[in-house]
Amino acid sequence: MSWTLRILYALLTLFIVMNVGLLLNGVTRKIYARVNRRVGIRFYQPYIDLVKNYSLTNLVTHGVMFYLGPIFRLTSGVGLILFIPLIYGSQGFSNFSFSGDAVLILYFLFFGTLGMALGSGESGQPHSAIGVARGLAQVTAAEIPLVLSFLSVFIQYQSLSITEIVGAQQSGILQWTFFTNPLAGVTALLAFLGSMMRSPFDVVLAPQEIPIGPPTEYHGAFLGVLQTNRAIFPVAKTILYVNLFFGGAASWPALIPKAFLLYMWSVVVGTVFPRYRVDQSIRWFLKVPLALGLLSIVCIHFC
Amino acid sequence: MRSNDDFLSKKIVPGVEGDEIEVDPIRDYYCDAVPQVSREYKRAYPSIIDRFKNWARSESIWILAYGSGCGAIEMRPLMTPKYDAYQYGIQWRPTPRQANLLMVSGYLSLKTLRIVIRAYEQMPSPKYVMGLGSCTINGGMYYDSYNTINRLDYYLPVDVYVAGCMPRPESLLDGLELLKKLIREGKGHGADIYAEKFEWYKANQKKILKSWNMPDYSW
Amino acid sequence: MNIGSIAMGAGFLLVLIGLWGILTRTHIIQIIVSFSVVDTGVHLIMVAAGYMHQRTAPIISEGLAASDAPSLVVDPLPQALVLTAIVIGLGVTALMLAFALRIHEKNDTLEIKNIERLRW
Amino acid sequence: MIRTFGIILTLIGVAFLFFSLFLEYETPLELSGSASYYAASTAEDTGSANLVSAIVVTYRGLDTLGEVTILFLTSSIMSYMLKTKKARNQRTFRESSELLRTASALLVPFIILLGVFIFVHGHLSPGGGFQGGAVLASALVLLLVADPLYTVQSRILSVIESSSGFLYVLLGLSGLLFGAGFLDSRVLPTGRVGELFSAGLIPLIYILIGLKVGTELSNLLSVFHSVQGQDLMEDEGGAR
Amino acid sequence: MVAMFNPIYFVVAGLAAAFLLTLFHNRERLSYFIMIIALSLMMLISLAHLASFLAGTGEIVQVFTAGFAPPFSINFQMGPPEALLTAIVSLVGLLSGIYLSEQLRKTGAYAQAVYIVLVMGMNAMILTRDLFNLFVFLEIVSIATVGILFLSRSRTSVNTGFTYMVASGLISVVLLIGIVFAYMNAGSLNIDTLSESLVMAGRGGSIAVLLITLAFLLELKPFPANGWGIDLYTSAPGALSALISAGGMSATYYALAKVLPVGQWSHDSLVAAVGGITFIASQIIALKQDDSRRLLGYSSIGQIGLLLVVLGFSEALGDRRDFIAAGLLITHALSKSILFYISDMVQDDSLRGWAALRRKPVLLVLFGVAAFALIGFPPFPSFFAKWDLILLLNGGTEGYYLLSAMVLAGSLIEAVYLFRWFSYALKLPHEDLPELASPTSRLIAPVTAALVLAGASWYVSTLVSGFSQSFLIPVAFILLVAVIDRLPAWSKNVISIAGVSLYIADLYPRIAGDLMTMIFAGIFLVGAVLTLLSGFYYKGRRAGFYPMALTMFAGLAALIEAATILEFFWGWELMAIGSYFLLIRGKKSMPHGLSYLLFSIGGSYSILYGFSLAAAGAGGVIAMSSLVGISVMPALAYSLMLLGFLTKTASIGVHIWLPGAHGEAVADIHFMASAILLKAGVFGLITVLLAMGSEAGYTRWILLALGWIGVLSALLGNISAAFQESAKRLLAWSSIGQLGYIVWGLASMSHLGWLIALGYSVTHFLYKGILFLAIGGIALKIGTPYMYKMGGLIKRMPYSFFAVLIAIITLSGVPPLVGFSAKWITYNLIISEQLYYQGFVILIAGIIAFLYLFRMIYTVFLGQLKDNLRSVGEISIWFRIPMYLLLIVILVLSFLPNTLLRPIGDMLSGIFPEEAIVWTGSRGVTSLGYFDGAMIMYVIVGIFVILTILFLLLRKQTQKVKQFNIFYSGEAPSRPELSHFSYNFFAHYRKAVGALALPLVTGFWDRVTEIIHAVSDFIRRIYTGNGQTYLFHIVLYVVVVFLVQSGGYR
Repeated sequence: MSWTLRILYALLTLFIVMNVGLLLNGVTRKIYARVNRRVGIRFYQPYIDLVKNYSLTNLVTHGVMFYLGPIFRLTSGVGLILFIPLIYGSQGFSNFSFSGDAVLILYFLFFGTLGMALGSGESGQPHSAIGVARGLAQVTAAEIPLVLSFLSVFIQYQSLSITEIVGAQQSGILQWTFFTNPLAGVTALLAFLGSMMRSPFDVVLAPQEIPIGPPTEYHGAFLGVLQTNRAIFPVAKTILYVNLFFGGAASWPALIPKAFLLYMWSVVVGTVFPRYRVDQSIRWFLKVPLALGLLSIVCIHFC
Repeated sequence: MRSNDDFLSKKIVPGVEGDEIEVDPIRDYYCDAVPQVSREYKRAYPSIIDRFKNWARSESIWILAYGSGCGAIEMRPLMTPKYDAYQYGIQWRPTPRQANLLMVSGYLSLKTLRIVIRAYEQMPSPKYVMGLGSCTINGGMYYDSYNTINRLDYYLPVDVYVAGCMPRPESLLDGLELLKKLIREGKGHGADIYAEKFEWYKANQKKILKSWNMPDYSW
Repeated sequence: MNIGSIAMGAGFLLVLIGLWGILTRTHIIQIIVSFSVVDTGVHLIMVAAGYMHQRTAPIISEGLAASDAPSLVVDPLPQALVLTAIVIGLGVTALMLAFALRIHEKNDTLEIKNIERLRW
Repeated sequence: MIRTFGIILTLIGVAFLFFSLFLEYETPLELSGSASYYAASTAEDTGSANLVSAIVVTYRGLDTLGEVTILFLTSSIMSYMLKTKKARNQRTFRESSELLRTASALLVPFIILLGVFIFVHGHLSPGGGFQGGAVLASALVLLLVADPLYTVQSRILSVIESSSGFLYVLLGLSGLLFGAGFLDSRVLPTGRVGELFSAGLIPLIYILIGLKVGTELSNLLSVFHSVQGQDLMEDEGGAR
Repeated sequence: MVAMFNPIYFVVAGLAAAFLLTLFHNRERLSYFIMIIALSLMMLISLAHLASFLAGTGEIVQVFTAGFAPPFSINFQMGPPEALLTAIVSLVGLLSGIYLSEQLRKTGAYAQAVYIVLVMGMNAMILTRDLFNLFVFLEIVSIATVGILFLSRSRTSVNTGFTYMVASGLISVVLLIGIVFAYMNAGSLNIDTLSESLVMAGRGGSIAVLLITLAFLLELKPFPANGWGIDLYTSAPGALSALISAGGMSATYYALAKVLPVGQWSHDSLVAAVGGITFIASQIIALKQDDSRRLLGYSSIGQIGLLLVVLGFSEALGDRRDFIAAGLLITHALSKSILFYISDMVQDDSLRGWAALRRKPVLLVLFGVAAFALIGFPPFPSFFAKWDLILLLNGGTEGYYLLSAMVLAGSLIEAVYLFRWFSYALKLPHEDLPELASPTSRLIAPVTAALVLAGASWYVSTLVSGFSQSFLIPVAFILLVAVIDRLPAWSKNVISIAGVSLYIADLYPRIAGDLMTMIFAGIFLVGAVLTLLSGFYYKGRRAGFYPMALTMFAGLAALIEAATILEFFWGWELMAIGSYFLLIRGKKSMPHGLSYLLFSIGGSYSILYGFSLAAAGAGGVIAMSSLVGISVMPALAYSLMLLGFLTKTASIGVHIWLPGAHGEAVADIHFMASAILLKAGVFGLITVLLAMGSEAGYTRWILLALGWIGVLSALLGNISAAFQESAKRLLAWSSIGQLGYIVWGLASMSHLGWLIALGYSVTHFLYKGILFLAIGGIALKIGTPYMYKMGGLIKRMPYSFFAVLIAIITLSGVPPLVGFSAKWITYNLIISEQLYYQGFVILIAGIIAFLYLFRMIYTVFLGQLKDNLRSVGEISIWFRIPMYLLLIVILVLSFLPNTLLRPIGDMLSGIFPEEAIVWTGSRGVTSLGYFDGAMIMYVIVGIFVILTILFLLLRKQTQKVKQFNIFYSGEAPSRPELSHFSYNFFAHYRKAVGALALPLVTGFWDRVTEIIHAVSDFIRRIYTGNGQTYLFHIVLYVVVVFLVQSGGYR
């Protein structure tokens, strides 16, 4: 594949994923509203908010690192989606996944977090520092089920490359990892909750308490960049989980519904459960998900 | 309790390398720039893009959840299923940085005026102000009180006033509808007016707020 | 049981008595006295070691020709050793007495218990 | 109470040790080892009639030198340890009885003569330098007992003492240079056994030893005598 | 020529001088002069003989007194041991004579005479071959000792004198009875004839021999019965104690050595047992001493105990026994006399009083030399002696494993109290201590003793096989730098850098082929140059820094070049000395420096024990190859060696010294200690693991344990790092974490595992270097390492911020930079080697690293800039140059990870044949997955650049604001300190996971020290201070030993 073609494919992927992301955000907030028996926002409201944020005329910047913070975040989102092979079989839509396997994706998640943390750190806003401290503390615990479940998948397929793992699950639904390695699947779902910053574990961006945590000082175009990332990043993670546990997809129409349903899992749980404090969430991760994860590895290891 | 001025007075602080550092809080802690008028305001005739932007700005108004005075309670029903302002693209944001609309919902004492001015100045432009209730229009029942202000737009450029000694949610929605129409037509230039007549506004504010211990424009 | 073993037994006995004196008496002078008793005991043992039955002193004279001395003379070596031991005993006892004087001058007491000493 | 019980137990142990030693002891029937050599060949080796003196002075001469050094050590330590204050206050003593004073004046010369005889005939008759020296010292004791205020000229005593010691070492050295080894008494002719001028250096050495021992013991006694009733020289400084 | 120096002249000169002295006792000046002449004559004789023996020409001289053959007369023998011992005795005698000059002159000619006779007596004791003559000279020595003891004229000296007299009287009684009965059985008094005659084997004879041996043992003050001996050391004047411990003890020790053959060595086990008990007990008691003299007393009695053990095991040690005994004896004699001389100069007797030494640096250096010599650090003779002792004890047909362990434990305890005392001298306040009484006349003695010790060390090192002289060149260079310590810091810095780079240039061709040593040589030596480079920052003299830094680097260089395990151990100990003196420089670093030294000594002793087992297995061969396939107790040997090296990599369990030691160290020392020193431990681990291999059965368990140690240190290290308030301690804890990672890599014993370990060692050096230099520089500039006192420094130090940012990204393993390659290989390793559970914990530990990384960079650089930091400039250029060098290397490696990983992979394939990673350009492929460093970098940087450009185009009017223009819910922030969130940053995390960071290990080690102190307190109770009790102890000791020996096996 020549480089120009590859870049075009990348732009196309980004366009699709961004739209899917914004729509998903809209639908999610619609679902939250419906649960409160409210009419809720128009499903295309995120588009409007995005345009409005980009259209604001003046910006206040606290320094170079503050300025580059959101860009780090967006690079991480965009990079993540480009490193994950989206469509099994199509060379184009697996974008730059040839440059690194699942480990690259696992560690690239932190690129954005670090960048964002440094950016909000330079703003001098104490609340953002508190938010970041909570976020980091919680992410170390949320990593436990994620690492365990991913590890047991890699062990099961004896491979780190996502395309290979997806390839092994193509022959029918029963071949999905979720069914061949159920324990890992369940742990992965719990881990998915932890990583999606939805309500049981969204103490980092706790509105009103520490005015939305790290992004307190961000506004206008900065906020726009963050929202674009907020569209791409969750979808990328969902696609990752879909690829690893739910057999990936041979085409976009197969991929998007799977991604949508998995995304809804965190939304539905989010609407029902109240927010955990940081140490409660850490302790929660150290109980059930840890046990399940270890069980899954033991099970893969021995049986 | 030390008065606020004490924090802003110049002070000599022993530096780490044994040198003396002269710290002037106003100059060192705060940025003393004056707001500028935006390019759009200068343009005679709004271009296609401007019109689209104004449409987007009208359809997604983020309110600074700052309840000053008894009108705040009127805003809460807008979040409930009965009135549900979300469907009009309206949302409440905890920080002025991410807010476009400042709802002054009632009387403003001198202390809260200072906070409202800071909040307004920390909002990115274009930003709009909506005054609720008669207190913001002409002082309402506190018109002769020693520590409240009578007319809001002496101090801040107000776009929409909603009359009523505390207007009901419906009238709030109506006021918001009016605001959206103004924005769509490109008349939402409160921030630029504030920048244009900055001295006038500042004079008014300083006249009423005797101890003015903060930078002229707190970014 | 000839005189040699009696002397040796007496020597050992004297040493035991001396030791008993050293270990139980608290007064320094008594300790010095019992030490000299021990010394005498040892000297007695040394002499007894050299004793041989029905033999005479190792002095060659008219009555004892140089040639048949080996068969008539008592073992001369222990007697030489005891001579040195006695002188050493004298020296040590004299020094102890000097120290006793100094101790009395410094501690005003000769009881070994309450001499102010270095502890552990 | 436990202390004494402990001591008794220990002493029983020591007794057991001595007893097990005692069991092994049986008086030998004839001389063995070096004793037989001494008995057989001392006469013609050193020419000394008294075998013990021969052993003491020549065969095991170094031991004797060691002994003399010990006595020298004791007297020199005593001299700087019990140095008394210069001012001698007069002590009042009861006058000793007439009988004692006159008898001592009479006897002292004879005692000294006996002492000298003993260490001069060291190689012939029993006794020797040490025994003679002791007799000399007993003469001094008699004097001190008889007349407590008698002050001994310690200056002369120490000169004799050190010079005789030094001479003794020189004789030993001469043995090394001229004889077969250090302290070898055959530098002078061994002569006939029983003669006064026989047995090489032995008589000379014995005389020196006798003088040294005599002066040292008297020096010792005079120091003890002079200490009575005096307060000892307080040291000016010195370590803790 | 030798005939002219006839040994008999010892006696002649001594006595002639003594008698002459008393003649002119009124002219002090003349008498003192004669005394000095006599002493120097004695020394001349012994030196002449010693020189002839050392030159190899001399033969044993027999001197017959009284012109008759030995059995019938007394004879002197001057062989090599006698020559050495008389030389020591006369040397110390002369030095003490000079030292006591003003006391002797004041007391008069008699005291001088007694002093000469004392020294003559000791020499004669060594020379004489006749039992009774030995007894006479023993008596002369004890009487003369009491005489000189009286010189200090204090009350305790008088009381001690009396007990000493009675005690030596009792001992002479025992000896006399022994001699008499020996004579009765064998008929002769000469030692040589007695040794041949077998008749001694009879019941009476054996008891006689037992009594003689027992008498000499009692004279050497064995443990239960040495109350009288301890008081002697405490109350005697320092110079006399020096003479007693150096001269008297050696003379009696040699006497015992002469007497033992008399009973056909039947009592050697008794001597060994008594020696062992005395050694251990006196070391333990010495722990609780706070009076310096008494401590020195216990220590010298302990050393003699060790010598007795050597004597007791003569046949096990064979011909090396003399070398070991000589090495230990010389070191003990000289260093003890140095300490005793100094103890007389320090007026305040308590251990803390010795802090006054800092007023006269010469004395402090001497104190250090003596302390390190006693413990047996290189270059001193005791190092080689202890090495041979342990090797031979473990090496023989049936190894005395327990005994050698006991010897090492004893010397470890000795190290505890000696270095605790030394660190008091180094660190405690000395303003209110009394003045030092150190006129130049008193300085001559310790200085000459130290010079002789140095000479002896050089000579002994030439005797040792398996130790090439090339290792002494760096030591010589260090001495040169020490001599020019007066110069300003920058000149010494230039010289040191030149020296090190010269060494690198010389070393390079020799190790060009072997990549493993090249990596570590690079870390050690190139790292050395970098850290020295940052040393240009310091003004002034920086006394003592450069010699000690060079010692450390010399030690590290020796590790690399070691051909035999002896040279390896030499380098290891040299490095321990150097690093101790560097770490102790921090202001509050005394307790931590001390715990560092004790842990490293404990570690090096367990390594020594392991090496000895290895040498035993290889039949005495001490080449590095002997470590491979140890046949004697391999499991124990390998685990001990690994434990030793783990103390240096500060793995969990033995890590408690690191946070304190590194936390308090100065900036560039911190970098030196952490980035370079810890790698020495890694190098050691690699050498051992290479030798051990992983085939044998026991290795599985060792490697499992090693793996879990590594994993736990990673986890606990990272968690505790998150809770630290001081930036330096945070970095110290993070080093523990990183080292845990490396140890785990090594423990997997696989191609990938070692690839991680080596890759990590290099990258750890790089980014930790940047972090230490940056944080160190800031701490130096701001004056405090505490993070809550910093904040907002990005505005003042943008360059350091950028370097630290890159370092943090590398450390955390986030993709674009080189750290990610290590994380990627970790995943491959976990899956391919099935180390699932360890792997899981390591991965989580890697994630937890984010916590402390963000905390450090946020609280130091971001957040609110405090007032007092407003005028702070960038950190010194000398810190930034090495920092940016390291930065460039990191960036290059990030672009092309294969430049680092491929060569290491090829080299490792030699060791672990399985071909793990196939490299094509910057793309590595394993059986499980793939990653392309360059491609990742291009993609990420590409996206980042495109987005930044897009964002800049869209940009509107941006207004740059200052620190208080933040949304503060409408209020104005009052002071920067109040709005900088940094103290107790992870409070919530501590609530959830704090249990893991509890100091359990520190508690464990405190318990251990408490137990030892309690035992010490219990044992020392037997010295009740009552003279009579001590006499009772002696008699009881005689009885007990008799019952044991006779009941035992006859």
